[in-house]
Amino acid sequence: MSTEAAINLEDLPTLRQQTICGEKVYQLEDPTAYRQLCERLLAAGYDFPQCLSGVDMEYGLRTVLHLRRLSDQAELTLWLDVPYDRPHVPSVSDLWGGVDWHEREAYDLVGIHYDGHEDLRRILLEDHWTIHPLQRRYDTGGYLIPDWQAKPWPDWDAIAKEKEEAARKAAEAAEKRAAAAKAKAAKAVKPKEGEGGAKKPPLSEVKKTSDQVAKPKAAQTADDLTKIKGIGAHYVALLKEQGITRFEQLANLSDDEAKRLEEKMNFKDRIAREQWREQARALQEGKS
Amino acid sequence: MGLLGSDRRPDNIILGKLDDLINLARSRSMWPLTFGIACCAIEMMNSSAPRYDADRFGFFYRNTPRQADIMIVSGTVNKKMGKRVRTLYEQMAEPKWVISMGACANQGGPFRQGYSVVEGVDKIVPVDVYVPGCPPRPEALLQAMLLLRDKVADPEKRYIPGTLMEADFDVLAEPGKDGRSL
Amino acid sequence: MSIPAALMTGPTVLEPVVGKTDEMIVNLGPQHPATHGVLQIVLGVDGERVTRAVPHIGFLHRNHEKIEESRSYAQVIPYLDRMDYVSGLQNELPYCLAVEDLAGLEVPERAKYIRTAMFEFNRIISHLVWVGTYMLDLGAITPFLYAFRDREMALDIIERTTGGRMLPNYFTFGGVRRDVHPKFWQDLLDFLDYFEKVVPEYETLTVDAPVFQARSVGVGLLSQELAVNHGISGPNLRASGVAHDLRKDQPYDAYPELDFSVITRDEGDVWARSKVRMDEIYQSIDLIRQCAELAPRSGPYLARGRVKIEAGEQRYRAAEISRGQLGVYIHSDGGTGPYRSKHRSPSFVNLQIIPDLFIGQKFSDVIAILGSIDIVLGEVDR
Amino acid sequence: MALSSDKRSQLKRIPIPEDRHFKPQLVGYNPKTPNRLAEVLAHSLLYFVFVGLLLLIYGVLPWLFKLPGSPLASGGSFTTTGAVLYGILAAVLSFLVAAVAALILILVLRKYLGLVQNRYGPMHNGPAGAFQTIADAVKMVAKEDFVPGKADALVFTLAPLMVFVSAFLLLTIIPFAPGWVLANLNVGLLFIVAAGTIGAYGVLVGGWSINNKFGLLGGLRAAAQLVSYEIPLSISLLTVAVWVGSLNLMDIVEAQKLWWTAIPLLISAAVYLIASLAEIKMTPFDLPEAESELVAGFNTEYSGMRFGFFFVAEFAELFLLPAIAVVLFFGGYYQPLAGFWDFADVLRGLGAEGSTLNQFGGLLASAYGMLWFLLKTALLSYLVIWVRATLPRFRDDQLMELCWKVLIPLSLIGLAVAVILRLVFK
Repeated sequence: MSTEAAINLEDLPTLRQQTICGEKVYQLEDPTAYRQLCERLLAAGYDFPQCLSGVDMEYGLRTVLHLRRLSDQAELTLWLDVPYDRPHVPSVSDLWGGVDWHEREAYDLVGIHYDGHEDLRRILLEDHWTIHPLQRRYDTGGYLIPDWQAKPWPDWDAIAKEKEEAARKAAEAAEKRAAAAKAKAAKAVKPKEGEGGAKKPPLSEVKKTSDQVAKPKAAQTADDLTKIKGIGAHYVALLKEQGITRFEQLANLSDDEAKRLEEKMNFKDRIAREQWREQARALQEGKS
Repeated sequence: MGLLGSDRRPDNIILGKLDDLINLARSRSMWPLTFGIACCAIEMMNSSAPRYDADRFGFFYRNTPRQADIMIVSGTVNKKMGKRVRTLYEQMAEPKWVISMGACANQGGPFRQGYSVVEGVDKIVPVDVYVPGCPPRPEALLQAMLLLRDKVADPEKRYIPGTLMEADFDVLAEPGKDGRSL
Repeated sequence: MSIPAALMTGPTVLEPVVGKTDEMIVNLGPQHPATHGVLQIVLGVDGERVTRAVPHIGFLHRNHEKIEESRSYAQVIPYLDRMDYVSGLQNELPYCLAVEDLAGLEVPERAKYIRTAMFEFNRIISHLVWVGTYMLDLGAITPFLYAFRDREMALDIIERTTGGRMLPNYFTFGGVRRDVHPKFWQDLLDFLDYFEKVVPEYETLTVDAPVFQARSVGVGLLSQELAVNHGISGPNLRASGVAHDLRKDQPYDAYPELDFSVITRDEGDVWARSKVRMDEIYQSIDLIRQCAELAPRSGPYLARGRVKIEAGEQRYRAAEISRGQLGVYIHSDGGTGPYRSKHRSPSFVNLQIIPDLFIGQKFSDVIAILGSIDIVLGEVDR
Repeated sequence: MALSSDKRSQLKRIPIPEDRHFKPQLVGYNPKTPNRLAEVLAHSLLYFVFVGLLLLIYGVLPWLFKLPGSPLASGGSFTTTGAVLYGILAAVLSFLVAAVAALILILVLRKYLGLVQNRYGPMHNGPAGAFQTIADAVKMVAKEDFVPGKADALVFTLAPLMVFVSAFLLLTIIPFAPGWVLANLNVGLLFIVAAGTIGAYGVLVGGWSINNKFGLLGGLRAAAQLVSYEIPLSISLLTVAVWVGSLNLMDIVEAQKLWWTAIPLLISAAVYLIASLAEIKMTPFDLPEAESELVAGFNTEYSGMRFGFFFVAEFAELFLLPAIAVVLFFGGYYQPLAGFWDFADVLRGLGAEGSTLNQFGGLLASAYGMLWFLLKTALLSYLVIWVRATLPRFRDDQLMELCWKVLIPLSLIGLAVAVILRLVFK
């Protein structure tokens, strides 16, 4: 996290940060800013180019770049939207050799032009083809869809606001449901089990709601620690040896304690890397 | 020599018998081309591996099209590859046969609708035996080879050279450039 | 009837360099025994020395990504099998992981172990194909037949479990499609008992053989920096001394519970890549044994649930298949299928490195290097 | 249509035995399965019978010409007519021997390869696959004879013949049995070197003429390889000449009645075997047609019978170079340790001097010698094919290094050893 903070994001226009399904996403609309950000990210140690995909968003074309830092396995996603009539994106194949063919493929199939690419030729289709078949205006067979129309460019501010609103509403609804469940649990004699996996809202709320419904019971009994990603049956046993059986205990570990625990159990930075404490906190909040 | 059987004279006993002998020899010594395209190629390799062993029947893989008798089209043929498949077929010396292996080579398979896929290799080269499956098991390929063997041994079952199919090169064009429209 | 000229404008072909009369342009592929499928490499050759190399791909482009846009989430899985057809099962996993993440499905413990064991089992099968075809490239016929003999036995197990031999369509989001049969783990262990005794034979024929070592040691050196910068993954990366293995670094399924270490070598040459693969076969045997020991013998094998993914959700998940990092990028528009699914196939990325590795090498070494990268063209072209 | 419940209960259930779980199935392709070994042995027998019969005619032919009262011979030597007729017949015969030996050898070696590789090899065409190569040969004769548009047609046509002629020229000087040799040359050893070199030309110009880059590379590799390996090969031939003191192959075999040349000249024998592997372009020295690199190397564009000539020549050489090794180093047609006791002598001693039985005994003795000759050749051929099945191929520079840095010094050491031994013992 420390290196991430060192990246200067202030002067980059049109940059939005968001987290989607656990992925950190930097969204951009300005090609120059994209190039600058990529250079800074490389300097910040994002050395492993995972993937570059072109997506036709129906209002424009999007380049999605997935980066990884091998030193701490941090992952990052970059979005850059360009309009159909100016599908030009600065190439980053000189920064990461690994995106060379990905850019050629995105040019070939989606039609994004990567400026500065050394050898921007078609890669999968033949040189004399003219269509970019992965655009939505073409059907699966590569023929133009007669009444296809591009969508207007989205208003990102409005969307962000809407999202916030939706998240707030979801949280409220979850609270209500939790309260209802509590009341129900107080009435019902036996607690409901096994309802967890079936119907779930998107991942951001997964942990909270499922546990609210499933485990309305008292806090002092042992929790199901395997709900935390990275903890399996083996580690549950090890943690039990150290006297840790509940989310609460795990969530409230200080850095020193965590380090001691890791040393004792031979974990090697797993608590921080897999964010056990954060996960445990989320689960704990969901429970109470 | 070329294609016997097409112009054989039934009244000429010696030539007729020679034809039979040559057809028999051809049917017992069919050398496929080492030409794998996709998934089916692995099963094609498997058919010459210990449990199946195509060499038992005299199927002996050759690398160069000049020395091969059968072309096994083992996988999806797309428009880019279709031209090469046709070239390879033309490079093979007569007499030659084609086995279309798997759903993709037969009719495009699961990729049939796609913009770059040829819906069946029989649009480009004449096919003698079709093997269904995705991918077919090695036994299925062996059976196809044996079917072809019987076909070659019996001249009445052979394809007639004059009627060799003309390839439909429209299928190799870019969508929208082939005279068809949606 | 020959092909019309308008259709014959193929991929750009190298023009001989003016003033360099010794250079000859040699065209490897698309039909060539050592290209492992339909890959074309145009080589500039000065005698036996390679001066230039331009790979051309796309001869097996089957528009996976376009077709998957018009399929539902479950219908996509059979297409994934056909990407890397040598290790069909492994392809399904990253996609399943991504959809599970997006839809919030929890995989039952037992399914995790089944998936992990099958995943590793497929790695053995895939590496066996590699041993066979690679030795065929180097001119030895027999290892190929031995490898396919043993692979056939392994396929028997896959067939008994999933119903399919090569492309079984077995994993699904939330677990596996069908329950394993009662003797599944015993089958695996029986096979491993036999197979473990055979692997040293392969080692004798390959990495320990003097002629093989003469052909491979110091050939096709891939430096650590180049490998990382080019996004090389899998045994190729680990043979260059980078201990990057998603099974360890971003564990999925039952890997967090298993005890193993990342296999690396520092040499970065063809021999190291071969050795890493050989060691990975041993590692896979060990991992499957661990799975067989730890796996619960009863319990659900599939978490049932509706896959409903909100518009705008997206996920990139990757898994370490036999050839490297297979990633899937799914973008959802709230529909029943992926709006866009892009596959980051390891062979596609690994193949980019070949001009860097080929230039200056002997013509024979080109074949040795290409084989050591271990590509599958179905995955390269998709 | 759904079955009613009582109908369904009538359906026969196939019981699945409890213990039917997976066991590695080695049964079908166990290398120890006896019938596969038996098939290989049966084919080897075929090899002995067919090649033996042909060679028998070889031996009997001059004898027939010189029958009492024959117009073709007078006083133990041919008349002019006899000589011409004999020459033509002998040429046809040696062609037949080379071709048939190669055809049978291809079959035997395919079966033997199958044995090594845990599979069967040809088994369905003819009894145990015996007619497989005949079918192959007829097929190749009947296949389209294709000349590429830009090929040099004359050279293209000549090249396979050069290779083939080179192979069966060698056959004319090999003594298969006592007295059974087509041309008993005084300079037999030189002839081996001379005739063998023609084949190198054939491969080189064949690869060049087809106007194919793989062919050109293959031809060039062949030229470099064959010319280089001629040197250790020739030097090890020279050691035999030094040790025996003659260039005549008959003399060389006669000199090995007690001890094989391979015993004092072990180094030379080893060098000869390795170099001859390279001369017949077998793995690990099969660079000229390196299948995974050069598609089919020098014969990439050859189809039909032209390719057949290359193919047959390759396998004829697989028979001939071991045959020469047997003649030079492994006692030729003599049984091991024939100097102490030779069964052939027993056969020759049958009946009174000059009687029919005595003549028949002489013939039997020759056949007995031929049997030993073929057995030794077959074993060496198997050795070659075993190596072929096991090893990967070398790179071209390693091939050259092996030749110039290892084999040539070794062969020179072998020569020195031969000279010293000759000075000491003779």
